[in-house]
Amino acid sequence: MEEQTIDKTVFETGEMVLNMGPQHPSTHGVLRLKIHTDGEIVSKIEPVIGYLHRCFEKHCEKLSYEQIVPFTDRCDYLASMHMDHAYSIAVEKLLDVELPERVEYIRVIIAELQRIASHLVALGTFGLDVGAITPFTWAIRDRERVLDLFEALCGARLLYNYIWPGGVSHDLPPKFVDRTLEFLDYFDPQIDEFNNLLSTNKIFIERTADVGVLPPEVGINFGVTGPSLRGSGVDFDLRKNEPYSIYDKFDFDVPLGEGTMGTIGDTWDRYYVRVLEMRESAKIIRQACAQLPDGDVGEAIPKKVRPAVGEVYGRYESARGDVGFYIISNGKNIPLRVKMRSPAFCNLSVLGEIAEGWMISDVIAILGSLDIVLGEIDR
Amino acid sequence: MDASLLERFDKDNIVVEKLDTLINWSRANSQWYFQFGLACCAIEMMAAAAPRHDLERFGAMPRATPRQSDVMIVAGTVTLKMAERVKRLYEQMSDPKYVISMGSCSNSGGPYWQYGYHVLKGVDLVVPVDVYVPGCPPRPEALLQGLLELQKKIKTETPLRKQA
Amino acid sequence: MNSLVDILLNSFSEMNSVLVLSVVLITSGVVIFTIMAVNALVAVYFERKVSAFMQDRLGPMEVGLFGFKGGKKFWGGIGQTFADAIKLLTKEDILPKDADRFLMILAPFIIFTGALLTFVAVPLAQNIVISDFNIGIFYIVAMSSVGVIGVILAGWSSNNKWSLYGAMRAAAQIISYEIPIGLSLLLVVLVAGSLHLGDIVQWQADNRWFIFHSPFTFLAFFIYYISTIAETNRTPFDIPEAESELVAGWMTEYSGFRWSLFFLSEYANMLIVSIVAAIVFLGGWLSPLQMFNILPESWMFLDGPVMGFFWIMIKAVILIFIMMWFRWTFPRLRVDQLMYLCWKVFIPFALGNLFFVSLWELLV
Amino acid sequence: MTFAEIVKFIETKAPGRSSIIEGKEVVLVSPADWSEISTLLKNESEVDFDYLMCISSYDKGDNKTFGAAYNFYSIKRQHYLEVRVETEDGTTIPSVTNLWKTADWHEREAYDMMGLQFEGHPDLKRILLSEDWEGYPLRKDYKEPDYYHGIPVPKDKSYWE
Repeated sequence: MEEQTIDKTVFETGEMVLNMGPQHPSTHGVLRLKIHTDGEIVSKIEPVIGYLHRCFEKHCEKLSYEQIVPFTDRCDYLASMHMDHAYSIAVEKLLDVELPERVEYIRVIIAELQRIASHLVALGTFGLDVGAITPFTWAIRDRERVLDLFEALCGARLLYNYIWPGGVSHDLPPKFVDRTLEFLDYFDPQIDEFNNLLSTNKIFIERTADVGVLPPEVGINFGVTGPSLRGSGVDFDLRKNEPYSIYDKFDFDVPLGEGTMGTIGDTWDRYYVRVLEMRESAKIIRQACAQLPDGDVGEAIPKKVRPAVGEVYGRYESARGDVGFYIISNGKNIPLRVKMRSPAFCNLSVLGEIAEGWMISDVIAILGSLDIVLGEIDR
Repeated sequence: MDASLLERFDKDNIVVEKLDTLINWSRANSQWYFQFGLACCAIEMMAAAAPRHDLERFGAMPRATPRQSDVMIVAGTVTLKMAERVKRLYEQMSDPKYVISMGSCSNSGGPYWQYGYHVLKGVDLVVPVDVYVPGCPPRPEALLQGLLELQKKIKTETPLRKQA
Repeated sequence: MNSLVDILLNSFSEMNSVLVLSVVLITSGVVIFTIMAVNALVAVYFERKVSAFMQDRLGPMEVGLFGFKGGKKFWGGIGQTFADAIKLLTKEDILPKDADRFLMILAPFIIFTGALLTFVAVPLAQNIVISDFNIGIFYIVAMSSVGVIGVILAGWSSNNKWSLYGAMRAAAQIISYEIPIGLSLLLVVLVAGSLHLGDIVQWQADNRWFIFHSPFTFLAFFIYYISTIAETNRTPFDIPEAESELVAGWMTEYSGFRWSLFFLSEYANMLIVSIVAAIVFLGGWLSPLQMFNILPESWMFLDGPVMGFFWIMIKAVILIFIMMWFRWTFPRLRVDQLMYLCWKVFIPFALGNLFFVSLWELLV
Repeated sequence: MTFAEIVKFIETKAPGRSSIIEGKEVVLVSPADWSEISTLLKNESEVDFDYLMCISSYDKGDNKTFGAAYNFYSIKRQHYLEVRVETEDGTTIPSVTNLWKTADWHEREAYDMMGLQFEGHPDLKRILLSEDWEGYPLRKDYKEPDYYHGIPVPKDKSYWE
């Protein structure tokens, strides 16, 4: 008889590496997560990004200042107006131009409408991540109304190329203000309906409250900004802290996470801050519409953008957080270097820190609450 | 019996022809699409599936796994890092499979055509494309028309007979 | 003489026993398969329309039935599920290279057989049943658990990590939720004193519907109903397939015909649990008219045995509609919350129920 | 604190280690002194730069000088500072990952795009491009490859014209 040897490795247990993405229904694009799991429990997450690296910064070195605007659009495709606005603010700082007041008001109205549209997608897809399909379709339905306004404004639904360095491409169409107010009247009750459907749903709260708590210090250290950081109770909103454009003229609050359903900074807080921010945006739009002055919007647009030698770091509070454009000019009409500080890039880097120890389902919920856009992360 | 009909019966086989029509009808009207959102166009694809445009009217519904889907809507920029995955996902789909290339980026590289060192200049370099939908991004209506064009194309196929 | 099998056996009784057996088997099989196929065709269309209306959409609209375009608004797209079915049948069936081929082929048939065999004992009305068991409930509970073996096999043999997760989740979930289902049904059996579905309905005709019988049976109905939603993998308990987490769970690698078998079984299971709920708790083929007694005498033909099929289907369809309503409204539970709900809520309550209903029967 | 006050503060704490780029509100630090200065910026409660906004790598275009620009902000004290660390190609910059975790990905990106080496980074590898990508695309002398894994990168333009 041969001696039987038992292969001991058969009985060994180990971690399983799960490869989520780059094609997965809830990675919000082409993100890949390498998840080390022990059963359902996640022990380590490695985000692998770059599947949508579209060479934005290389294009900036090859194209003139005006030609870069369409590419900033395509970075954060859910909040294109914010990207245009952020870039324009940075270039204007470099050029040192004064804008007509009407332009600033138009920009604020548009930017806040865009914030509503972007948050609607964020909330809807978050619902999708935790398994609720109807909130998503409702959110998209309401978003279509904002897109209608934008379409009347500039003819495009998603990527607008409307806000330019030195102004906007053209004035508001007739009745735009009326239609905007009409939309806001329609939209306010929709938020309540959305809350009834999803935010206060018992199962939803069970899934999100106390899950993936982001402590404020960790958030700041990882460079998390925007609603994700405000969900942890940090009062940091560039619109209030360092008012750019004309945000100091409006009266609005900065919603913070309060731990209503669990701990401060949990997934539910991050989610709910966005809901509240939509209300604040509506408030700002109402004020801006009431104060909108007359004037010529084409006044300040420079014929040729050719800034002096120098550099600038322009900051902007987009729907996802603190967007920065670091532009180095060497005096030509093509910038030497444009670096974009992408908020979602930093927000995503915290995922490995806060999602460890939770289950696979929670990882998806936490990822959804960080509201990432891959176009902006990979640029 | 009419001689020409008899001839046709021998050559084409009328029964098979009718079955072909049935199969084509079912395939054309049940295009389950693969949720393959890559970039900006994915948002318009979602909008096309959502209330206002509602792709499901034409029998198209989203599936998360390539095995159960019939048409891959490549919505967005395909990068070189992603290209091999696109090809692999296409190979994982079960026959008959179709590809709709949605938007300029996947048609030809779009705005990234000239300086995009990391952008694939057209998804047709890695997978065969049936319908190209132009636009950057295409409106949801354009995607709907792309789907209808694909249906027209499917209805001309002859799945049971040998291709001429 | 009140079931299909009995009728067949009696009519062919002169023939060779092997022949009789095969005739009986084939006829019953074909009948059940037809029921399942029709059910799936209708239910899928129903589901797509229901989901569409809940989401402010229209749902399938453009697909007529072979040239018949359907009405303007609601009945558009009536041919949609036919198109889906034919397409799925003519689609390529993929067996991945590294999959366990034998098990992967076997799994859908196990699941399908589970649903098929369960249907044998499910009555569609009084005397409309394939085979009338005197232990009907027991048989249904036993047979509906066969499917889970197929689920585990499907997940394991696919050689896909998502499928494996789906299978592990499904195994934990379906087996756990069988306990509250069994306990709630046991309570009815305890009161009615029979495992025979006909007897249970007869008891309800003599007394009252079980859902209104006592507070405990009322509670038992909800425990049973929610547990069956978990048993059939529907939202909010659809964690084994969880599209946003596990791609498609244990069905990730399946395509074409084998996947349509899963689909068929899923909708068949929905129908089975709804019919059982209707029979056991909601008076089966009894009409609600008799109970409320508000209509004049001339309307009482609605109460007759001919209408039994209608009433049982109405009840089942309402229950299925509520399942769909849940699916398109609720988010999904997490694995541990699902198990918590079962082991720490439903099972203790079901056990307590069983105890209290015994007291109730003694005292009241 | 204004820029001048911050510079003065750094000068008192670490004399002679930093300089100001002329005409700009930017502090220039040499790679050798950077770890000391960065610790100072993070830990001294008077400046308290808790939030590292961005690390931008740049190529001056002379094929030699590369640099990284650090933009700091203090959420507590609400002031702003830009620091630049410039290096000749080949020398390394000390990593600040241990002070600001967000620097991890930013430094990886600077390495990926510009080829800057960060000393003490826990896992310095490419982040956006594939591991086997050749060259650093944002350098001014970068030439895009003809083929990547058999896929043509610049499409043949002949039939377009």
